[in-house]
Amino acid sequence: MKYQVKQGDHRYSIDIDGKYDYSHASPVLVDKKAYEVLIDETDANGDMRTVMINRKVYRVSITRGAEGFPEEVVLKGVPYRVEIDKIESTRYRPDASKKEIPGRVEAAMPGQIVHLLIQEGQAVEKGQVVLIQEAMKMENEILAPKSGKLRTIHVKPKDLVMKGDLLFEVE
Amino acid sequence: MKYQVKQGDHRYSIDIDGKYDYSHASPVLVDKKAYEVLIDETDANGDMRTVMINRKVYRVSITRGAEGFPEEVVLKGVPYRVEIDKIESTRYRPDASKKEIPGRVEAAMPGQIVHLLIQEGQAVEKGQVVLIQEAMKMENEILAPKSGKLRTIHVKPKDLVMKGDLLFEVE
Amino acid sequence: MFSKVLIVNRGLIQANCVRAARELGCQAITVYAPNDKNSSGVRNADEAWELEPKSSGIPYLDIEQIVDLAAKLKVDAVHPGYGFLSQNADFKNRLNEKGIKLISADNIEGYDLANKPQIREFARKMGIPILPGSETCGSVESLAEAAKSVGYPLVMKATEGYGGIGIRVIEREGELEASYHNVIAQSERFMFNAHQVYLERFFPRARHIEFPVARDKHGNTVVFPERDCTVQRRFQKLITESPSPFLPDSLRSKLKSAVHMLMDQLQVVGFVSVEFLYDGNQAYFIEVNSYMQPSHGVSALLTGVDMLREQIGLAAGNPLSFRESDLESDKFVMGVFVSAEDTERNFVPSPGVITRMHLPYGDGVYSLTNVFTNDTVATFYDPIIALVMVRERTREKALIKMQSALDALHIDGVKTSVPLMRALMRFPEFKRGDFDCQLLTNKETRDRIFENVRTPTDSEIAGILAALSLQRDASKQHILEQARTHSRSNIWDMASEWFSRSK
Amino acid sequence: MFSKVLIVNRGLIQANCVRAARELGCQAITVYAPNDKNSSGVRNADEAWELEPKSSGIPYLDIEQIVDLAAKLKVDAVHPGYGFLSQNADFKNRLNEKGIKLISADNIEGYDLANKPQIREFARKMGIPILPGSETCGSVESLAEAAKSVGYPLVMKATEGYGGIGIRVIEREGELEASYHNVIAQSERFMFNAHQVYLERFFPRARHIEFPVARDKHGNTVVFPERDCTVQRRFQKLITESPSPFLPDSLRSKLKSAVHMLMDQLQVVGFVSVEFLYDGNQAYFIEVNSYMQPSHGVSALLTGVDMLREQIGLAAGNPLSFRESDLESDKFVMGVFVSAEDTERNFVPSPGVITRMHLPYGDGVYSLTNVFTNDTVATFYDPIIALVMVRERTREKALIKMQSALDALHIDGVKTSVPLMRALMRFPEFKRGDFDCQLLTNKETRDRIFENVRTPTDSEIAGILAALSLQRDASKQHILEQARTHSRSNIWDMASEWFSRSK
Repeated sequence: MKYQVKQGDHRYSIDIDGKYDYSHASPVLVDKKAYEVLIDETDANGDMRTVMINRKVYRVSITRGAEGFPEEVVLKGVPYRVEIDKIESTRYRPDASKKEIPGRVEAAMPGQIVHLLIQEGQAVEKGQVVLIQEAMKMENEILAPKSGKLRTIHVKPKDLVMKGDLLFEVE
Repeated sequence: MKYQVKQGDHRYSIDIDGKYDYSHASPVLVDKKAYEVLIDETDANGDMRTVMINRKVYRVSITRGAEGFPEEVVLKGVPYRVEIDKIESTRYRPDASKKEIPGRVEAAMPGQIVHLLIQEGQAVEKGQVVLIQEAMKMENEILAPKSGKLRTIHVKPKDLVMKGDLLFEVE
Repeated sequence: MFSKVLIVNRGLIQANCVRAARELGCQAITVYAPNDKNSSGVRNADEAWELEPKSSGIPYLDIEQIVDLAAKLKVDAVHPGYGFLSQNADFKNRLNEKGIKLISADNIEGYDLANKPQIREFARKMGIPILPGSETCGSVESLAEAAKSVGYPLVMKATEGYGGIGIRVIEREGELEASYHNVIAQSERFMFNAHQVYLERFFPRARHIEFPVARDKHGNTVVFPERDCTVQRRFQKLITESPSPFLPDSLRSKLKSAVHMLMDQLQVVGFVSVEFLYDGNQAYFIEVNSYMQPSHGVSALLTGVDMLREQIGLAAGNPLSFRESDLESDKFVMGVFVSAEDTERNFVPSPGVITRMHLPYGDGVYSLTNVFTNDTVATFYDPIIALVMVRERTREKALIKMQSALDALHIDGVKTSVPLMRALMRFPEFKRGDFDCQLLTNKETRDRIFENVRTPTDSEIAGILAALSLQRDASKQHILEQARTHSRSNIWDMASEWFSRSK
Repeated sequence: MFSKVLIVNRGLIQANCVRAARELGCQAITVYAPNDKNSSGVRNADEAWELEPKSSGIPYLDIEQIVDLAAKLKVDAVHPGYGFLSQNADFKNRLNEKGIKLISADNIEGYDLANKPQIREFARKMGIPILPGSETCGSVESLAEAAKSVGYPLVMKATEGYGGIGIRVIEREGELEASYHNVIAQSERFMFNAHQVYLERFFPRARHIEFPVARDKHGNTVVFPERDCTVQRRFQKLITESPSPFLPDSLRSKLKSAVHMLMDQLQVVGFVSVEFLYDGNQAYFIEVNSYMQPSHGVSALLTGVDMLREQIGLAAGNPLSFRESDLESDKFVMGVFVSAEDTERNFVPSPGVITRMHLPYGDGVYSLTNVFTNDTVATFYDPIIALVMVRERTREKALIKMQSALDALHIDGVKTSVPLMRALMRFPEFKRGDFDCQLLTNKETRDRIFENVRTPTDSEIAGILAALSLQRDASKQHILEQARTHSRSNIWDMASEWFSRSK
């Protein structure tokens, strides 16, 4: 397959054979220049973790956007923005990722709720601080994701929350 | 239950309640002196690995003899011989361990066979070197476990063997 | 020497204090919160006691429980490590009432090293320059009044704050009240009874310089080579260099004299560090810390002094076992604190399980950590998980060595400061010393630090990997790869067999 | 400086050489056997090439394949690390033919540092005392003849042996032939074409003392503080102390002069170590090693010199970057090599998976390792997995520090030398220096070393645990505990569910 990639002002095309051999170092063409690429290790989700490119080992991680397309590639800890413009010669489209429910806010990390700044039923504006959660001595302001009425708050001060716990919902 | 223990010239009795509570630090009596004992961690076989005794953490491992009785206890790396003389107030006896087949010799560690000193069909005496196996630059002499005829040799020089592979059998 | 010492802390400093106490022949007893049971400090102590967690609050701050335990165990002394109760006057008094010594610096009666405005004033009277600032204030009104004479921007600090806790930068009067409530609330959680704050002029374009000092009861004083701890975030240190390559020799000797004088006047006994802000011309005294700081590992590597062991000795009344001239060295040590944080998201903590941790290696590269593969980085505590140090003859060589050390430091499972630190070692402004305490505090600079290490080749490789990840999705082949990669045990095979049967 | 260096080794020395080459700005390329792919050295190299394993033999000894790769990659130099091909003359010649430099010491033409009888003879002619011994022998007959004049017991050594390989102690003539065949066979596997051996009087009651030396092409020579490597097993070092507390100052300066003279006469360029046996009166020269030894980490911590980086610099023709006077130090460093061996069963190797590895910590305690939790200790290579070092002002203090360091070093999954080393640090004969190279070689002494640390309380605890293990069997409760302990993943739950269904 052929991929059109955009990084800032730089545009180039990447060509990966339809029968690409994942089990050996195999060539990938960037504007006709060949890189030898071998996936060494994947993580528990099957995502690439260690890749050997031209005999050099890279630790990598790839972040995808809402559409399931890669947005950021982190190489040895250094982030690179990547935009895949066009995929040629295939009808494949990645699955859209889980649809987000705008208004629902979950804890992004474990921690303790230290302050509620807005009460249930009050109106909030997008970006306003709703509550403060502390983790590892650092206070994190948790913002309203959109303007609206604060329908429910599921936590109170001193509550311990785990990652993914529902904090509050904005109508 | 009550256990009579012998260590060298020292004999003493150990008393563990029949309803001993494994989930909390619980007393074990040694000649009436109480030790608070808590098993912190066990290994994949269920054997004790970390134990807290009188609030001090010990790494332990216990080696059992052919009868299934503990013979050696290693405390923080230091080996202690232990002989359990008598168990009172119970009819329990440990399972005998897997019966050994005298004459069969298996590899005790992975390595490479470097020399065969005796041929199949020859007579060997107990303790005689039958072959030499090398592991991590060290040559290990593998001895005949008893006197008799060397019935079969299952390896040849330069063979790589894994732990547990059958090396030879003495009739 | 003490016969029984209770160590009240967790993590690396707990392990290190247990070690130091045992090397002195003391019985080392420690405490642990239930989740911290499986740690080096607990494993190597002569006794370890579990702290009973209360519904709220951090067990290591539970003065009541800890003092009771210390009394019950009849210990001679308590080592508080750093943070937590290390500067808590109430804790110290409660222990002293029971005849138990807190291992931290003592000084002249009527002064409290933890009370920063008081010590600022003490230094000012001695003629040591201090930053414009206020006395302790206990209300919004008095703060507003004081702020007018200090001038904005300013820094509000909890009077007895420590380790970057209870500090807020304030740009204008409107922010005073909210910040005050914030600082007070945080102080309550970490320091107790600390309803008081003071103000200090905000001095963004300055370096942070500190002098470790040891003084025994006979008045013998040793000032260690200074540490430059300018690279910070949230007023907490991320890099320590010693000695500072940016301090002119003439100013260094002036500051050392001032430190000697201050120690003598305060009649300090024990280990402290005296901190200054240096703006390129003048150095301003800011505070004295009466506990052993995390950066002490850098001084220990530079000087060869076992500072924790010496600190316990001083507390037990021993004389200093070395002189200032013993510390002379032609070496330079740089230490990088590795924190479990997402530097891309403003250093938000990244707790989790470390799935792989490979430390760097090599001549002149030395690391301190008690976090290893399979360990969990907890949520409620300091996110610092390791200190990586290099010892070299010059800062220039040390920078190169730290580059290769950080390249070889490999941590999976949590986000860490390692990539930013790697890039920082290659950042021209950092390399030539053209930076101040604000270096890492804004995202734009952090982006420039990363941009400086991006290459056209790696940029193309990023594109390749993005494309390859899409192609793998398409082929779904990665599901099989995953199975292979993770098939480490028979159990997996059994589960896998079960899956196929249940189809 | 070289632009491309190929590192041909594995493990820690591979990682360390990759680091040193990169710090010098060289492109660091390395090789790996398939099982060694996931190692620090491979991960941090600029390029890594897989060695194709042959049906027999160790890939890192495959001269043909390695020379071809070096030529194909157009490298300027090859770093051999230690062991393997580091002293192999054939390898060096083959590389030189292709215009590639082997990074090891060069010397006057016509002499080969790896040829021990030749260098012994060279030293003898200079008036340096050597042990009674023979020239190189190539047959059992000539050995029997030579043995008569040397006298029993004696040591048979492969002429080009290294790292304790190819050495046998011989008590009587009857053992000569078998030992000869043994040594030859081992030489073939590790050294090629090494059908030659020599004899040396066996000198059991001696200490092993060695001087690291660096000499540049201008003749500048630096002799480092000596290392005392007396504690060994299988003629391989387990403990390194530097400087030696047991060498009288007068003899030290005599030996240093001898070393300077020998270096000048041999016109050495590069890093070597010159080794002696010291019987308490006289020191006898035994050999010169032309490669960087594992113990160099101890010298690096003592002196602050990055020895590997300096070695590459010397090989590239750079002058020495420091003088002998720069190395003066009032510190003492002790290093303990941790080996994956069962010391109770005569140091038989104990390969396997490290299920937990916690390194020691603390001021003055520094470790070098590239083995971490979940890593596998391989079967065919050196069983040394870590070097733990302490830096202190005296040997007495260092012994106490090493005790607490080893107490805190925690390795699960394989048997290691750690418990024996812990006990050794508390063994009176070791503490007062009353020991020789045979200290650990007989089981009776090892038993005494352990017996010295046994206590009546721990003895009773051993009894308790034995009894408790029987009681647990009886209650079978441990099966449930086991399930709980190991239930770390959903997969286990699934497998467990499957088990109960299939019942």
